[in-house]
Amino acid sequence: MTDVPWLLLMIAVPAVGAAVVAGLPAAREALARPLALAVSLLVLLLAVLATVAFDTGGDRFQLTTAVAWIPDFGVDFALGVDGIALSMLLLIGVLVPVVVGASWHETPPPRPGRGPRSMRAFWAWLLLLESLMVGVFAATDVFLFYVFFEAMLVPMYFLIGSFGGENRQYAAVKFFLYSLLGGLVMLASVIGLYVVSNSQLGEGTFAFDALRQLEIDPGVQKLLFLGFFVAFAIKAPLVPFHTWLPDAGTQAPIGASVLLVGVLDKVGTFGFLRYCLPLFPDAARDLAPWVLVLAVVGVLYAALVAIGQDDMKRLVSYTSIAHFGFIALGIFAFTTEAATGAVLYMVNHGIATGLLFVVVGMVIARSGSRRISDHGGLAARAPLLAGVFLLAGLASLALPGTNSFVSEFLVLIGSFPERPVHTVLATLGIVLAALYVLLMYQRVMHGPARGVLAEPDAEPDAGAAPEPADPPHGGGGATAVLAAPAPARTRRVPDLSRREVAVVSPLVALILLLGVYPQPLIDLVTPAVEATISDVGADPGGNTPQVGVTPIEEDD
Amino acid sequence: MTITNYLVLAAILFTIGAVGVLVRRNAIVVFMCIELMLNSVNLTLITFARASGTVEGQVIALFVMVVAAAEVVVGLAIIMAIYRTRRSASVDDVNLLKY
Amino acid sequence: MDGVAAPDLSFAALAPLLFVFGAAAVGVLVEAFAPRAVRHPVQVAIALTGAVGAFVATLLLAGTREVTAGGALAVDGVALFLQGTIAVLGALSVLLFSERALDPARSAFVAVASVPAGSVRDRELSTDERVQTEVYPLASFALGGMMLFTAANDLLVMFVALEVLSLPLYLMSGLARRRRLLSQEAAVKYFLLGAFASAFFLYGLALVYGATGSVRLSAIRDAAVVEGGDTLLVLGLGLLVVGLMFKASVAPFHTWTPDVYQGAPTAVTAFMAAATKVAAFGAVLRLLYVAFGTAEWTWRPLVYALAITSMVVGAVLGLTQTDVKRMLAYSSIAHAGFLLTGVIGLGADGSGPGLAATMFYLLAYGLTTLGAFGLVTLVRSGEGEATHLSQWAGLAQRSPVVAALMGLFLLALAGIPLTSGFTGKFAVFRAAIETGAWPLAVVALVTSAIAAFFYLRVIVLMYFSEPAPEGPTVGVPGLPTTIVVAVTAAATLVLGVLPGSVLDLADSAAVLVG
Amino acid sequence: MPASVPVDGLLSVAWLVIALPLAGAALLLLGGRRTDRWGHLLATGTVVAAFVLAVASTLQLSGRPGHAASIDLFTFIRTGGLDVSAGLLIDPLSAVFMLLITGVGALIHVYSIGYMAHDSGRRRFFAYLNLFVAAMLLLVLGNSYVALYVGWEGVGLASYLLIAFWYTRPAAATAAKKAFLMNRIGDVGLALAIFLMFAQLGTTSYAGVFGEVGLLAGGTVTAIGLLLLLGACGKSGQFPLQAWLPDAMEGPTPVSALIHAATMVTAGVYLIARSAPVYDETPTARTVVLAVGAVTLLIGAIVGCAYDDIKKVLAYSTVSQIGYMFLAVGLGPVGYAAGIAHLLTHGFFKAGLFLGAGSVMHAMDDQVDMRRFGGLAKRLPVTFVTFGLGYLALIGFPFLSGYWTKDAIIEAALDRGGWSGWVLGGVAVLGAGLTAFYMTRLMLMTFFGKARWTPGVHPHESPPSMTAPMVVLAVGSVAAGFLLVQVFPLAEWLEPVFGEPAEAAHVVAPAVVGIVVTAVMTVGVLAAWLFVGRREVPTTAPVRVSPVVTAARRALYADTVNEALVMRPGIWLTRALVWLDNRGVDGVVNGAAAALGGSSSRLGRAQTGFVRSYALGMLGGAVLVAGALVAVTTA
Repeated sequence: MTDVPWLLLMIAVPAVGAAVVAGLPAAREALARPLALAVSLLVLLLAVLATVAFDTGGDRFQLTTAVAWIPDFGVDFALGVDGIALSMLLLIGVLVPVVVGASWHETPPPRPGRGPRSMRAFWAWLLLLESLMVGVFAATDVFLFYVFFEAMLVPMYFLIGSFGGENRQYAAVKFFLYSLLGGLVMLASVIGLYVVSNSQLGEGTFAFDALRQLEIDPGVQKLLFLGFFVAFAIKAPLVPFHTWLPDAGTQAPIGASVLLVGVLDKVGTFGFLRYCLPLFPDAARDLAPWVLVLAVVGVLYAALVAIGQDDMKRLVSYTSIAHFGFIALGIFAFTTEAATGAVLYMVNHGIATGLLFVVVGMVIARSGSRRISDHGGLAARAPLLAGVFLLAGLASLALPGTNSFVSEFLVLIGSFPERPVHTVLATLGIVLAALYVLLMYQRVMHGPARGVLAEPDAEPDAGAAPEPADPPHGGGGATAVLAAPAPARTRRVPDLSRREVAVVSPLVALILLLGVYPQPLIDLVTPAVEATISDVGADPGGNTPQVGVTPIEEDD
Repeated sequence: MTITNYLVLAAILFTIGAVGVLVRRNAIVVFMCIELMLNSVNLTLITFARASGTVEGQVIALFVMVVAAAEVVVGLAIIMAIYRTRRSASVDDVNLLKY
Repeated sequence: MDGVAAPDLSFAALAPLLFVFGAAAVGVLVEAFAPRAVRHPVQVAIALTGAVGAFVATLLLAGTREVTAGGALAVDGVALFLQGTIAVLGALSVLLFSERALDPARSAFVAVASVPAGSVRDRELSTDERVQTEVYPLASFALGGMMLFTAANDLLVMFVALEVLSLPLYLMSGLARRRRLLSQEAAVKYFLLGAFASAFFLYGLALVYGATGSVRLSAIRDAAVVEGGDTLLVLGLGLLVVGLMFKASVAPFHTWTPDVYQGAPTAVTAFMAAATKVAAFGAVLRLLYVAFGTAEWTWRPLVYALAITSMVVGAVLGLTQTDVKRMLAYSSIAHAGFLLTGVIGLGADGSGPGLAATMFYLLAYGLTTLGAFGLVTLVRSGEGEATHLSQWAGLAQRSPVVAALMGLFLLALAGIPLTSGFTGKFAVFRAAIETGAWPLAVVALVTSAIAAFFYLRVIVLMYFSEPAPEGPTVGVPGLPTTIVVAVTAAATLVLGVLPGSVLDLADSAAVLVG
Repeated sequence: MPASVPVDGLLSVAWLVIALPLAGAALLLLGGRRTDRWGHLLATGTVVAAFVLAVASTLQLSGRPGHAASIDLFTFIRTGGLDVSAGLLIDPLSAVFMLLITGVGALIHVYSIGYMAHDSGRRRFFAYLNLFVAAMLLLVLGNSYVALYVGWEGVGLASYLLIAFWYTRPAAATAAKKAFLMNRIGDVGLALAIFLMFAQLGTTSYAGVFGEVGLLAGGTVTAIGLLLLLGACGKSGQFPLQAWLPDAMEGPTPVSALIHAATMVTAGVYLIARSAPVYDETPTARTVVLAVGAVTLLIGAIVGCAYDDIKKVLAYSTVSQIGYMFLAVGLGPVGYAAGIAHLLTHGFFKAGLFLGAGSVMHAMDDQVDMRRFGGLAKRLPVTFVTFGLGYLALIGFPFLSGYWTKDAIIEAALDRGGWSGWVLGGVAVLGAGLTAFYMTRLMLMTFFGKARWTPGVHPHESPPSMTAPMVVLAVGSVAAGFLLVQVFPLAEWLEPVFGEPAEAAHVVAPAVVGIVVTAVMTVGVLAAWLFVGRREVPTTAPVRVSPVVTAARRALYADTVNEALVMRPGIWLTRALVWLDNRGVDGVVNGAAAALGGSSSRLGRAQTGFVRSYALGMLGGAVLVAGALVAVTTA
């Protein structure tokens, strides 16, 4: 099993799939969708097999493949995963089929006076994006990582720009430029790292393992750290580098929003763990207080801003920014518990917020509006939809029993011994989280029928229909439209269709399963986390209280 | 007369040429100013050749003359073409391409 | 007295030059004597033979390191690599010139240049399928001048080469069949400013000659060791740099670039943007590192400042352009700045990775920009090209292939990984950082991000906008343009994905003699 | 240690107590409409089964040495220094709660079968109830603070779902959200307490924490104690987080009975009792508990006097009674047993009262305004009798439940001695008088006097499925106190948990206390008779009233304060931040872009198209270049 180049396959399969989909003749266009689903499921299978082949007690990097790529720059096409990266690959494996399912009826934005545009490009970009996402997590060569990091922007750019909402051009360009700017600053650091390796090792290299051994001057470390940090802080995003996300997350089609917030942004936090900490331990320690301030400000600030949003997708985007604050807190507290929590958070947030985006998309597909104020009383018409919406929301506010609780709890409890003040402030965020989730839920689902639902309806209780059909307004372009003109006929609001149930079920199951029994995932990531923590010079053994030995500081 | 005088004279001529390019509107005159700059360089070259006792400078001056002649051919052709079209040789009139 | 000793002349080493100059000379004869009917194919064949022959010659000469022609020419790795690059770009440009399928009058060049634009005769001729073929020998001459420029080991040869490459270009700029007023304006602006810049170069030459007593680069270097700080010498250096930077369109000597790029026939613009840049930087490298390599401290801050100015001016001014060609002109200015970053990364003794990096960048940029301009010739409206950006809206729906290729070229110009542009940028920035010029690299990276905006804007227009009701048509190119676009696109990808062998080549060629 | 004795028999499957209702909830929620017909029966069955299992487990427990069993189920979270296992701790304290929850829970399930018979969402209702029971059991049975926290938030969720059960009413939806949020504020305290324990002790299990808490510095323990108290206040509706509980009455009445009277709101008392070893180390925190209890019991009692909404009066009564319990557990070892005992008896009589109120509302078409009741004693005889017994138990009528347990608390408070003992005892006695007043007022307005019904209402007695649980609870209301204090003394049963309380030196003789309290109660009853019983009750509340009444009617301005101090600034802050984000943070970004664009067009103006100006630029550049070079070299 270990001889199979799993990672290479996981990159190649969707890439080939993308090429095939893009090359489909117009007459066979209908094949694109099932093909995309099949490919994404195959990748999921590969991810599972790779996990089986992975030995949690083994080397830090496993399933490695390395081929010299650009010898002049010392670049290898080197792949390998640790537990952290593997968990992200699993997340990708799970989310992409879900996204395919959720985007099944996606339609491109309407073109006045013309027929519908082909969706082939959508599926091809989606698969290409999957391939590049796998690559970015599987790369163990910094140059290769950078290449994937930047290349990943292109498919997402086209997904937002071609298939997004009314303001998609602005959002796509903003997303691209923001990320590119960060990426270019990181490029400076990448090159700097290479130069340092060149002077210390005699030949320049980008291999992660070799770079980790470097003894970099603290001043230089700080500069290099900042280069990486800015890129990742934009990607993650941390306040104040975040303003692209609400626009991109809002304008992107639902499937792309899920991947954007669920996976793409995790590259930022993943980068903190994989690159910022092990490569620049001194700088990481020196600058951690500043990062933690950003993290805590992000938790509170983004949550408060989320409360003030009327656009559901925008609101969810802001909640993600708050969650990324928690993740950053967990990473830069430099304890095994907190960092494990941060990694779990990355996975769990992908699942929970992914579900939230998917469900919000389903709501929008029914109402044709992203505005919360256009909704009300939906629970009475679509109880199942409401239930899943609530569950996703509860996972977002980290209710115990959902997966997010485990990660948020670990982040906070792990950070507290090291950073009590930051942790106390961040803990206040859980009240705000409850507020933004419940406010949105109440306004959309509770109360009397309002907005589009209040329009005359032939069947008062659409939920009573025995087998509701797919929502009539498709997904889609519609999921990104702020307020579509109301159709002439009366509006039925069906409950979840079978397809939609199939889309949300895996995520619902994972939310509960990982909420109740997270230990296997913890076991998977803990060795890698411990290695990272010891790289940064902290004790990976975790919190060791010294009861009765030293005077104990008071709680602040 | 010292060498410096020649050099200063050449520099003055060069400057006059350069300023001429800036202030004159007629393309032909502008071009003549450029020729003046080239010839001031020739003077400089010959002065230096004389000072250092080498012939290279003089040879270069000959080359410059040849090149300048070629430039005249090309330049006048272009200016003629545009003059015929516009009935004007003012460089300020060729102002379609900007910003 | 033995009379004048015949200079040593290695014909083998001069083979590339002989090929193109030969082609140019034959072309002139053909122009004079061949019947009009056969002229076009014959001229194209001759010009192509010259360029391709030169390219093959550079390949065969690989590894040569000699100074020949009485010390006036240096045939070394850099010269051969850049000559090869110029030859390739020249051959591709000739193919672009020879395209007959796009314009309804079967050529992008004016039938009779001397007929006043807008006259009755001109209107008659504009639909005439008569083709003027003088552009081919002119191109060959320019090509020869460019190749000579990169090998010039002597300021005089450099000056002559400068003129040989410039004069034909002045003429070629004015040869457009459509929008002749713009074309003629471009020609006159290019000519006047080019001549003005030549005068500066020449004055610099004279001052250096006065300071060192020689115009041979090696002799200047020897003198500069002794009197590096001599005012006459540095003044001369400054004026020489001004002349060269003009050709390389480095700000603040860039002002002609947008106007000329926009006005000239697009194929000529492609040729200028790609090949002239290579030649100019060849000369810059040679001047700075062979002649003034030991007085490097004098010009390094200057080049530093010029690099930053050029990057910022190119990137910022490019933001608000509304014409594709003009936008690419500002892109060219910004790229000149990036290239100077590589020049900075050369290190005191001309070692360092900067030389190879700059050479690679020139190759990558030349091919990409050539391809981009090649695509511009395809998008047409009425009888001419549609270069206004608003006309490009929704292009992806009219022609997915053209839009995709343009997207590729633009991403390459923006420096997105897996394109040649990224490899090149990486190489030059690495060189800069390695020699300690990291602030310059950071500025370069930030301006890259700014510049990316205007490339993205074109992609946004092509892909995300609805086409205008009476938008442009996308012409079906003939074989020549197809070849050009295919080759440049393939090169853009290959140099991005698997650049190893070409980087190796550049590395091994990164030797300056003289 | 109890853990050393292997767990066998029914105890080894004690997790089923939690799992059964949980499975019921899952089945009902996932099963959808297919379970509509029998779902409520299944739900009731799971809770009854859980009750049976709980009784059996408790019996088996009493036979074990140490009366405790610790059961590890699986590893929940283990990484670094943190090791949280999912496990149960069944000891006398948790067993008592287990019985209360499953017992009262089962009764209320039965009651709900009738109460919700005609509601289209009945299946959902029972699913939520089951979910609540499971979460509440986890709360009391968990063997670590983390497990408690999981249950803690779980009951919060169930409470949210049930308050918002009739979610089409905006008031219900808002009340649910308010409840959840105020609970979450408390949860922050609980969470921070857990973090602090982990940071200082490296563990979160009860065994670990209690074993080493004595080694901690005093300040730390006090911090832990206060943070736990914050959590307890949120969950139990204690000052200053009491405002959500009355609003929670928007939920169906069985919910009010089970969650907001008998069980969930007493979780705070459980938390403080459970954390006795922590509070043993920190008199400061314990004093704060006392203060909170005393203040709250007065607030609840005062506000209860002014409301006309029958359920809200009962809700404030609950707030007040839980204040008593806090007071008790704040007293330390002398009060624990009394507090828990009061909790149990309160569970009976308050649940009974709520069910009775529900029965009244059922009869009166969901009318809750007591000014629209009156004269119902004859129409609803069973309800009247059971409600009456609950009423008597609550006001501490001699020898009924409340008498025994409330007296014990007042005694313990007085026994504290010193001025604080007198103050606390005084407050408790005053509270007893107020309780008698507002409850008598309620009785009089509801069951006596003239009928003031809304036209068209025809009161009728509720079906047996509803009256039966009321009867059972009434019996409990009458007897539980006597049984728990005199027959099977709870204090002894709880000794393994709290230790043997030192025999207190009585400041005031118990008999005297009994007499005084009874006297005060009588005064309260008479006062109510004077104010309400003698006169015609107007169907609309009088407008011209004294400031005291106005204050009480507005719940002593709790909502006003919350609004002024939290909500309005919060809304303002949110709006300001949204503005800041759009205009400020994003504005900087867009502004930078605009500035670049602007400078681009401005610089572009320099590209005039005039050859001569280009030449000037070049010349200028050349001069600069040459000048700079000369300057560099000559410098």
